[in-house]
Amino acid sequence: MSALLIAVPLLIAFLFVPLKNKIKYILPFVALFSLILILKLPIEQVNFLGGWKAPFGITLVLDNSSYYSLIVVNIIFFLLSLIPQIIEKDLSLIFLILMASINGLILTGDLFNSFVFLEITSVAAYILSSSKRNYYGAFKYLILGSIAGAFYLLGTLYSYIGTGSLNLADISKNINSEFLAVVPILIFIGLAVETKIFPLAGWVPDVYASGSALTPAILATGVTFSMMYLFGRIFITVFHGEFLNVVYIFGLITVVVAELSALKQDNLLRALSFSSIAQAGLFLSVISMNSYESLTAGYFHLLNDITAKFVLFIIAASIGKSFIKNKTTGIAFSIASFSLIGFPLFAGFRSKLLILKTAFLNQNYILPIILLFATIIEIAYVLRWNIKLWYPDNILPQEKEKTQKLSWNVNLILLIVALVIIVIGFYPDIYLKIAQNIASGLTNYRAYVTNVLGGM
Amino acid sequence: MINVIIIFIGILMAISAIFAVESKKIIDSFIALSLMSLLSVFLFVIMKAPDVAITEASVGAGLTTAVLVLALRKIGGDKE
Amino acid sequence: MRRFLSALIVLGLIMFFISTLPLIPEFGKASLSKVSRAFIDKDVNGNGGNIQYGVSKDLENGAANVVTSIVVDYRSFDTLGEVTVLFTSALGVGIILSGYKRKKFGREPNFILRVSVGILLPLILLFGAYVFIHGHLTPGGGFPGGTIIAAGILLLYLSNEEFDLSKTVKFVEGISGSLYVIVGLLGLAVSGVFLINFLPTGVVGNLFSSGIVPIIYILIGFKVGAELSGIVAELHREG
Amino acid sequence: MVYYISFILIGIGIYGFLTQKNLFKHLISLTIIDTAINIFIISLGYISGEEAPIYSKYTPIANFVDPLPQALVLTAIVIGVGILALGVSLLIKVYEKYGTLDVEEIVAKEGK
Repeated sequence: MSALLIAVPLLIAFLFVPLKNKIKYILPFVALFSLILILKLPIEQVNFLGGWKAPFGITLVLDNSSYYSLIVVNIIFFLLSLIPQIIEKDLSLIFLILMASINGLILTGDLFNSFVFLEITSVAAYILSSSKRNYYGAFKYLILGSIAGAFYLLGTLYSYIGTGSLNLADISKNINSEFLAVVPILIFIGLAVETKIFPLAGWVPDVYASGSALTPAILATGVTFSMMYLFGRIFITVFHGEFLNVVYIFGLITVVVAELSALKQDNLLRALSFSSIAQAGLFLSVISMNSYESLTAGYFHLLNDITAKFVLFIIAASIGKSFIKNKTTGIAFSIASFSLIGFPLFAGFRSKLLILKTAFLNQNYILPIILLFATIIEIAYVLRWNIKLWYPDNILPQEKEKTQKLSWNVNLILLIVALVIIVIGFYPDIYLKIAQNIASGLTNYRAYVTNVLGGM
Repeated sequence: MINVIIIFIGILMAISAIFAVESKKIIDSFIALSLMSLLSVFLFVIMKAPDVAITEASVGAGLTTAVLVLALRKIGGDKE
Repeated sequence: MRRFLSALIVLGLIMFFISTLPLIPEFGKASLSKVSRAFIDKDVNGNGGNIQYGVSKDLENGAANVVTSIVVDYRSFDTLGEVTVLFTSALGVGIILSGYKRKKFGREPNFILRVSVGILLPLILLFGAYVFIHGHLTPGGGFPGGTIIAAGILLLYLSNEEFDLSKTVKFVEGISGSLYVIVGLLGLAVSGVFLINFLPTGVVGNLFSSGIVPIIYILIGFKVGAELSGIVAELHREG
Repeated sequence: MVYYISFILIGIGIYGFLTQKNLFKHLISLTIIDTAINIFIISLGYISGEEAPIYSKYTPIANFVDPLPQALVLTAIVIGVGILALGVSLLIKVYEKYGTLDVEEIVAKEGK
């Protein structure tokens, strides 16, 4: 049944090609349908597509981690589909395809199939990032993303040669240490562009800061989350935590470089893009400690980050130079930004605390230092932007005329999400439960293998 | 025998790839790219992959070149 | 300086790949994996093996071309994704180029081109159709067949300034794509599995064999042909 | 043998991507890398002396090369052409916006 999560958005996208102007009003229903379908699906279910059993055909695996990831991603899509203002007229079809491909990326239990879904996701992302005439940024993203895709394909083939199979569970069971020295490097390069690791993250500010609200609102939340899920699935479940030491170092370098660059920016969207890169680096270095606790902390932090970024990017892209006409939006922005820096009582505080706790438990003292350093820089630029937007100094009257009032549904959704941030700050149990489930699904690779291959 | 042919094709492919990357005129590099694609078709046939050979011949050597040339014409031809 | 540095990076990369050579089998000495063995013998469900051309029948998959049986049956879901990539990029080409200023080409298509297109076009289309209808028996299939058709359409565009197919293309692409998904959903309705081959597979080597494989390959052929023609039309439009 | 050919071609592609300044050349480098990887994948499944994986009158017995890499390459080629078409259309728009395809000139104009 889980195939419906991919088939239905695709079918609707194909059917509505000739009349794509009408499709905008169908988006919320499709997203709602997916959400209800997920809630009805039983966990621990493996779907053999075409009826071919596990190492031979393609499988869709629904376990604890993919189930909760699907819920997170589909809630994001549902919320976005309720804001039709930011979806430019031709992009609704791309929105549907992105939905199908991200569901596929999370569900798939096959390495080559994940490459195919990675490519669909990237192609849709290239098209999204070309909006607002941002062609050069999109082109740069396309070249980088495709070269990375080529490396991912090479990694896939090496693991096929090494294990004789493309099934993730089969690879996890059979891969030997010789191949574990090569395949993770190739897959890491392949995923580095989408997971925003430092030398290959140069496209992020150009794409996120194009001025379109939809592009960063999808790419920094839903797409990032699914990529991070895939990263965890491949590196923790399939490669058993091999190669993560290198990821750890790259993650920390990414945090430092990105935070320093964010401080220098004089464009809010660019600053947020660099902050997004930094959080991705932080997440990767946290999950590199490869334990149940660190994965929980990492995914909890990722959830907080994407919640805050959802609010911040939409507001930053659709508001002018100040909050003069949009007081409620301003409040949502401030809440989200305080959560980003980990101000006490907000959601981000909880996750940063948890990260510190896990790092000390693992007797890792470099990560806390970097985290504190990053937090100080974050406080500097977040406060600066808050002051700048609440008390703009030299704003011209005609510019004040130009800033439009956001419509009620945007404000309502942003306020609800901001409220969620505050609620999580007091009762982190909801996000914590999601993160724990994802972490337990990813670390327990024996259960994954027997679940897919049967008790072989 | 088959090794000699493969080496010969390989050298030709490398030369045309270098030419495609380094040539001054864009249209020349399209032609070199198309040549490289065609040579790869021979390799596919030698390696007993007729399906891939047919697909590469029609997609890689044919359509790719057509798309690139149409694009070049659209931006007003070779400037250099 | 830049060239030297790049050359160094490239050299390092090539060294990395060469260092992986001990891992992979020597050229020409690969061995079949258990997965490939099962695909060749059509033995995934344990009732295949020892296939004879033109004799064996009612196998789990009846396509004589093993690559086709993998692409359209064993790993059909990949192909659905692949068609979606092409669909998305055709859509993206349309979206990106939509605001382009139209300017006329200026030059009349010449006489020889027009006449020879008139003769060649039916042959090209016929050949494309042949390639994708026989995809499960001979090399070829939906992708090259569709590309050949798109090449024919490209000739048509080059020979005739006024020619416009974009509406039809959208229609064909939408319908064939939906039919592909619907065939998959039919499998879900019939036996509870997405994209299952629910038709009888027949004798290996016959034109009417291997269940839904030729149907899907024909749909793919139409879809790929429509998408690539759409891309070509979009790129050609204002010259 | 074929392995070295494809490694060298991947190298040439990356080299072109790093050194060339024209955006068309970046797309060409990308295509070269794709082709090289396809050759590499096919060569991984090649068994000398065996036949193409198609049952026919001439090859009735299953002495075939590995068909799975071929199926994967079929997918990869088509994905490659889709991305190429998208890249080409972005490139046309880049030219329309900046009047040039040279990376350095574009970056200079972006900065203004």
